[in-house]
Amino acid sequence: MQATSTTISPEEIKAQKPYLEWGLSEAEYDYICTKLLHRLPNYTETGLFAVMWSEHCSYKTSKPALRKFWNAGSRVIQGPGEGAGVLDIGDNQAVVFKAESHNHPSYVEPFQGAATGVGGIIRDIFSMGAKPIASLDSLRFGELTDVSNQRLLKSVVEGIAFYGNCIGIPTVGGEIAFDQVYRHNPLVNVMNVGLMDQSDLKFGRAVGAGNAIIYVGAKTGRDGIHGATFASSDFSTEKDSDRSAVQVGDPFMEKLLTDACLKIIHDHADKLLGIQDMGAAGLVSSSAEMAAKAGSGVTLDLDQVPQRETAMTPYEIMLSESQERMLLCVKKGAEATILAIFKSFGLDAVVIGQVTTDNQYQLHHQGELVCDIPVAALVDDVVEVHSEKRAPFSATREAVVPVVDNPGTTLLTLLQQPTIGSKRSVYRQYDTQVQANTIITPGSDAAVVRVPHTQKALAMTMDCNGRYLAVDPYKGGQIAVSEAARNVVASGAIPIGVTNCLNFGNPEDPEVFWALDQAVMGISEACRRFDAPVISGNVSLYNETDGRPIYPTPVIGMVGLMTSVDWLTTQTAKNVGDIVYVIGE
Amino acid sequence: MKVAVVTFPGSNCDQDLISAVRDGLGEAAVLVPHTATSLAGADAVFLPGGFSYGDYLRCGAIASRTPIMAAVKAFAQAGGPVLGICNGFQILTEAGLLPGTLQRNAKGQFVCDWTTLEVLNTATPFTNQLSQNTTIRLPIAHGDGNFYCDATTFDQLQQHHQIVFKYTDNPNGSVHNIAGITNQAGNVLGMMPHPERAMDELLGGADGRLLLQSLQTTLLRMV
Amino acid sequence: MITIKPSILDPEAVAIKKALNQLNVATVAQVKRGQHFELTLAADSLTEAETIARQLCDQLLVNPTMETYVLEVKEMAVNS
Amino acid sequence: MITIKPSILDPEAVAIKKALNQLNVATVAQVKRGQHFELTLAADSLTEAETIARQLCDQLLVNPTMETYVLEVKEMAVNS
Ligand SMILES: Nc1ncnc2c1ncn2[C@@H]1O[C@H](COP(=O)(O)OP(=O)(O)O)[C@@H](O)[C@H]1O
Repeated sequence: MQATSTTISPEEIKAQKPYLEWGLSEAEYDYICTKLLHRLPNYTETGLFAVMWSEHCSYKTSKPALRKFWNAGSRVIQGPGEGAGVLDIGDNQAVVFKAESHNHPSYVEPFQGAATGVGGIIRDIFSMGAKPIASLDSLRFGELTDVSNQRLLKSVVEGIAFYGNCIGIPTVGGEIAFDQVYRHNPLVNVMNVGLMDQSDLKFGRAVGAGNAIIYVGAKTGRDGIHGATFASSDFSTEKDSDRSAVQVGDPFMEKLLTDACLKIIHDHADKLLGIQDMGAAGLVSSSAEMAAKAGSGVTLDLDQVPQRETAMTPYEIMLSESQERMLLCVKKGAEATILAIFKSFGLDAVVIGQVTTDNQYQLHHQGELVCDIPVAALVDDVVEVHSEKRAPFSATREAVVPVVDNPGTTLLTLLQQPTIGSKRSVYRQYDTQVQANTIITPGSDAAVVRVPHTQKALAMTMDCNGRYLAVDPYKGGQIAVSEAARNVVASGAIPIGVTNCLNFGNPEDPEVFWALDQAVMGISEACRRFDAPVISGNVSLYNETDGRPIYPTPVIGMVGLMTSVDWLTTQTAKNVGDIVYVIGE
Repeated sequence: MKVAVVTFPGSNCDQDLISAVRDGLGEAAVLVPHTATSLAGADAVFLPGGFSYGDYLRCGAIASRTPIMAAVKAFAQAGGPVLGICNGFQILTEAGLLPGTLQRNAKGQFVCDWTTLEVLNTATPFTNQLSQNTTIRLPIAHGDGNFYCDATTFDQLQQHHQIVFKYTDNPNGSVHNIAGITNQAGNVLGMMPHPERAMDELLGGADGRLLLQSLQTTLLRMV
Repeated sequence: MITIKPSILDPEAVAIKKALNQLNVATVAQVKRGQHFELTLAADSLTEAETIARQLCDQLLVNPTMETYVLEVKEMAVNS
Repeated sequence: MITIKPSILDPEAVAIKKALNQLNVATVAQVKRGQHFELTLAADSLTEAETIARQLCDQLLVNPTMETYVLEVKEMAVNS
């Protein structure tokens, strides 16, 4: 048998409670034993529960708030719940987009953290069947007067540039703001937009007993084990020794993966039944979710999983967050065809299991059954947390009226603020034009990417001003959506949909949870007014250090549709003598 | 005319080049993989930009040792027009088809921008529709575009009119502002800027068309 | 001499190994990469030089979350 | 161990030197960089191993127009 830690018996787990350290509460553990399994889970099973029931995977705390998002609308083909949301843009085409946060990894290792954030969101987009056509990044750091913040900015931007440039997806827009509240909790949110024919749409589902589960991409190492649970706890409680190996991004591998998966989706749609990326909580979350969504069971042989390191335990194999890996459900009998295509791209793919009918999640390792639990227990039976909400006193502060004696000096001081100043030094490092469709590059309002062989174009932007939310999260949420909509409209497009990254502090703090709930309602209300449904998003909680949370920062990513490129408008002044109008109040 | 666009694992401007030739010029373009050993009867060969093999080891190094490169060398030796753009330029220097090398940008950062180029040689298959000593505007996007060669090589380049494009604003530290060079025979051109991204005013400029139209003219003359 | 920690993936080494094996010269079982820096600087003693070099490594040259390093200090002839 | 020929300016080394000097720890007069590769492969003798390694360097690892290299061959314990 393996290392002593895995031989710890179910009874010892019950007595020693190692699950507390993994983020599973005593109440949750008891519920799993008595209500779900009717027995004590073994070491591997307990580990899987801990990660699948973490906030990052289960949204157990934020779900009650997230349900308030408006996601109807006539264009919606797929709302929240899949890899990314999908909207109809006419001509049987669809736009697919989602934003994702990589805050914590980018603080620990800024270059690789930011790079792997870009990699992860790209996999979400092509797993739906879409070709990724553009990325955006929304960044928050402490003030640039601190050398440490300068270094963070430099490395994060280099990481985003490294990954996006290499893989050949233009980084066309984004935003950056600086404020000391983000000093120990920088925000690195990235968004990706994809374009597809509606007939190529794919879902993350493991359907049909006997069909094969195929693993493709990088080998599994001990990288980022418990990344998902870290993302669900605040920074100060983390010990250095808790850190597992840093995840390293390989955009070269991901380019091959993207091309190979899209080829299979186009040419062998009938053989590919489901596809999903291995993101947070790696193999366990992708396989369990694929089975849960299809109402199936799944059985995996962990000895078949390609491993980079020796003597990995089932627990480590399942929780590894090694990058550039995908999980596919392939029709029985078609395995050889699919494996051969991956091979022609120089990728290693293997059959690691099958879909079953009994709704059980079964893992085999070195001849032993190391996990046998209902799929639903891992994915659907998570106990929701109903946090308390309380409006803070500070929400009713009096307005500050600035006194300006010398408007000229004040203007210059304002323009010197890094938050307001030009971001050219950042976006000059991003390849903004690869794919040769970017018709508005960074430096204007929203970026615009044309849809090849049509008159259409897509406008895209990311916006949020956390300071407004700190004062009033409901109105601040509305303002974030409105700012995004103004950017889209000013480029000549009509808003059609929204994604978001909800960056907040610890939701167990009633004031934080109140702000989250208010922000969601404000965003939702604004989205309804603009007829721009929320079709995807991501939550990043516990962004606080020593009890001090960041501003509520729900970053909005918005996409707009331009039915003809003739509508295109840019921000620059055009001709001498043109008249300037001010519209609005 | 039929253009072969060679694609290596990690190339990412191959499709852009195909579109430029097909949609921009109305000519035929085929994608030839790095594993092929023949260029399928092409009239011209393009090596695209991107990050072949992730730019691992040295930019263009691994790609320059793939099977298709033997065919590209034979094609070049027979006088066929070969154009390497960005990573394609790096592959041509690694393959020994062009002198010099492309090092890390002097400032150490990737640069993506528009740049203005001085045209020094209009006698190549790719520049005959340009006028001598005029300027054109093309986009650049690279981290390793800093052209380097020793003084002897530079003298030779000058002597044989091999310097085709110079930057007016040197964005990467290249020696003598060099942005694009040919081999001695003049049929192999390597350049860092991307003509395929400048095929349409909607993309910010259309000077890239002039290079492809030059090739069209060259090939018409050859038949 | 700076090397990547053994537990951390080095995608470049993986790609180079594959490329070497495609040359058909021989089968390379493993490729490890390292970076080597040679710094020339003035110091009063070898010990001081080492302290300085260690500071430079820790502050800039080496990324402690992913890399480890070994240091070697040598005296050079001085022509003043 | 692969190094850039002394006659060739290495822009990365220049940039690193600048950054090191900005740390204000000490003045670094010169920075040289090198890449180190460690290849594991099977061969019948040390001489054969060296021949193979030299071929791999010449065919791929080293760019002879700008780089030079030194090779060191060692025998490893074999468990067969
Ligand atoms: N991190 C970034 N990545 C890419 N582009 C950026 C980034 N930050 C800002 N930009 C670009 O700079 C321009 C100005 O951005 P911003 O200062 O946020 O303007 P505004 O407030 O008018 O939206 C926009 O085109 C934006 O896309």
